[in-house]
Amino acid sequence: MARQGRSGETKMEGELLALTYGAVVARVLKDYERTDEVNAQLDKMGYNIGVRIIDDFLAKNRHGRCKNMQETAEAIQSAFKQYINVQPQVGKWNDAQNSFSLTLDTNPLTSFVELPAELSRLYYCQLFCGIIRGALEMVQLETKVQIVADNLKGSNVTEIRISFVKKLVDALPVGED
Amino acid sequence: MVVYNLYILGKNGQSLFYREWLREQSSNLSRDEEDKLMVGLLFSLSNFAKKMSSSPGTGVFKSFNTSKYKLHYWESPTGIKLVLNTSTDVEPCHDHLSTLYHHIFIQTVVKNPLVPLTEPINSSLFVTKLDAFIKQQTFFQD
Amino acid sequence: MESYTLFEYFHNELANWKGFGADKDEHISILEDIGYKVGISLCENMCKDRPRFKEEVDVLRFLCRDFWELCFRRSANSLKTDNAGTYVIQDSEFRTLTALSSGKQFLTDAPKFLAYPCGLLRGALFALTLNAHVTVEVTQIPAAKFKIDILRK
Amino acid sequence: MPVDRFFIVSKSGGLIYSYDNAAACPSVEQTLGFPLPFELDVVDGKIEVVYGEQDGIKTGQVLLNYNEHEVSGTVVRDGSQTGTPVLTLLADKANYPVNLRFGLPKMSSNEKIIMASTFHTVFAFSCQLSPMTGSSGIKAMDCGSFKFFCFQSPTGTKFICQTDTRVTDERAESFLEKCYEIYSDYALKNPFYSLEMPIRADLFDIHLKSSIELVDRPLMRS
Repeated sequence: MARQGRSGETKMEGELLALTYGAVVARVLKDYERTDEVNAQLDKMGYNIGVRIIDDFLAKNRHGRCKNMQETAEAIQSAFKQYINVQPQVGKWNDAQNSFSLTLDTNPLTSFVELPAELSRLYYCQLFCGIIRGALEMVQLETKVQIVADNLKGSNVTEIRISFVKKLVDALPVGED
Repeated sequence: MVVYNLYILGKNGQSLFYREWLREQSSNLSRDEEDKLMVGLLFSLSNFAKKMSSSPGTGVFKSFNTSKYKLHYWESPTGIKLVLNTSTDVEPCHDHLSTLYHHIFIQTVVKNPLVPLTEPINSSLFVTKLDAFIKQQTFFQD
Repeated sequence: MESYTLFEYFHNELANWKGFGADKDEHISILEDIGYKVGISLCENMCKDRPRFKEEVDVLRFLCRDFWELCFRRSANSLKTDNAGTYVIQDSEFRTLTALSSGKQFLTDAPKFLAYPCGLLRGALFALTLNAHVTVEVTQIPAAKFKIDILRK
Repeated sequence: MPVDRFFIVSKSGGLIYSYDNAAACPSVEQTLGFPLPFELDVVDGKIEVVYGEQDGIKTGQVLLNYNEHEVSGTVVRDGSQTGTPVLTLLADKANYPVNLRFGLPKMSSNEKIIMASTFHTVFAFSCQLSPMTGSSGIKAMDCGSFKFFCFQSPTGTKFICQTDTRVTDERAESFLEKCYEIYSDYALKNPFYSLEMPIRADLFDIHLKSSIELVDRPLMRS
């Protein structure tokens, strides 16, 4: 039996993740009536993943906390490349330089997915939003993360908008000065 | 060269872990009280380092020593705090603490969804690996 | 490969997710079912350019090497059979269990981390035209013993 | 000069002497349009950059001037009675462009007093948390860009100095012990000096300064 080459391996691994995710979305859709509830569940799953995978990312890249949104954007860009093998573009900064978009030309999660019309309110990639939000929260950044362009709904890219909300302060346990 | 004890404290000062290899003096406080004291100490020292440095962002508390022990401190970017107390002749061991975090804590705590990140660690695999790691170090003497 | 890392953290979340089913048994059954569906697609994709397997044991060998490699990042340790349709695959360091413990701790939670893999295996076998019953036994984490019973029509 | 700051803390935690020769951090001035590219928040009563470092304006820097007027705490001294809260002014687009100066302010006397008392407490905790019996409090501290040393006399008075990273533990210890001698000669032996009160004696200052210079010299030879 011939061994698959490197790119073949990466592709198949990407499929493992994409197929698993697809099956999970289908299951969650079965369990919840309203699509915004489904979006919330996918976001929560993502959040739980994000608060842990951030440590993996920071450890593997010997990264410290980012000092501004530009560094944060670069780090997220590099994380996408590392974990799903696709490098998004960073752009569309606002005037205050604290909000930007990540644009994915190809989205490995949605390669084989076709969204039926009745699920137009589903944000299929909401998992990514949760992951990013959870990960950033662990380095003391509260952010709002939303999908603003969806390649399953007519756009040819997936665009995720990340906006700074506030810097979280390291809290001491109750009772400390 | 001797290793005395290790504290691991969470992002918000929670007690996550404590282990001692050699301790001759107890603080006469409960585990919880002692951890809170340690958190307060670290918080004060980190603030102190930040305020006293003449260049912004460069003052970072790393270690201190008294006549009898040296306290080494390392904090992950996600706020997990590692404190290792050793004898005073041990060189700064931040590399060891970061290795402990990257290779042991992440692999057995972060990667185990059954262990919450905000409560005392109850993974015996973590303890086994930690113990083995510390005992391997040149500064550990049985 | 890092993309496997994301899958690992995702699987961890699924194993521990409280939203699948009302109790532990339902949770395990749902995870197994998800695994089954994915196993079928994954295996079909893997094998579409390969020649057909000559014998049943070749399918099992493929399962515990190539398929295991893709899904669990290693080959299984051993494959045994009674030559009457029952196979036992042993993996001394099963990937979804290695971070949990090395012994008895969390043993009662182990089924949650094995449900999806069992489903994957059952689905893969189905894709290769074998209907099978897949169960797993763990007495000491992270060693897992999978038992595959090929169902004859 | 490797000794940036020197303090004497009485046994009850009061600051009785302070010497501050820490280099001032160069300040950065910029004219900025709305909205600001970084995040400001009130930290310890001052307006600080908490995130969004750019163009020389660094995290941790404090707002010193607003349109050429001094900022004190969270208000700008613009002639009004209590000063105007700066964050309110910065939130209003109509006030832009603004000229802001950031930097690290010199430590105020009050801050030094608080620092002394905090250190005094921390020193006590470090004894309490010692895993070995008979430990002293903190003798030396590594803070990345500087070091901090403390010598406690048998009577409980603490002699503390902040130095650059080149100073060794031995040199710092001998410096602080010398300071203790100076204190004993020119403060304690001075009939007009009351214990636990701030030291105001020229002879003390002179001897202390020359002692600080001595810490320099061996380093220049190496």
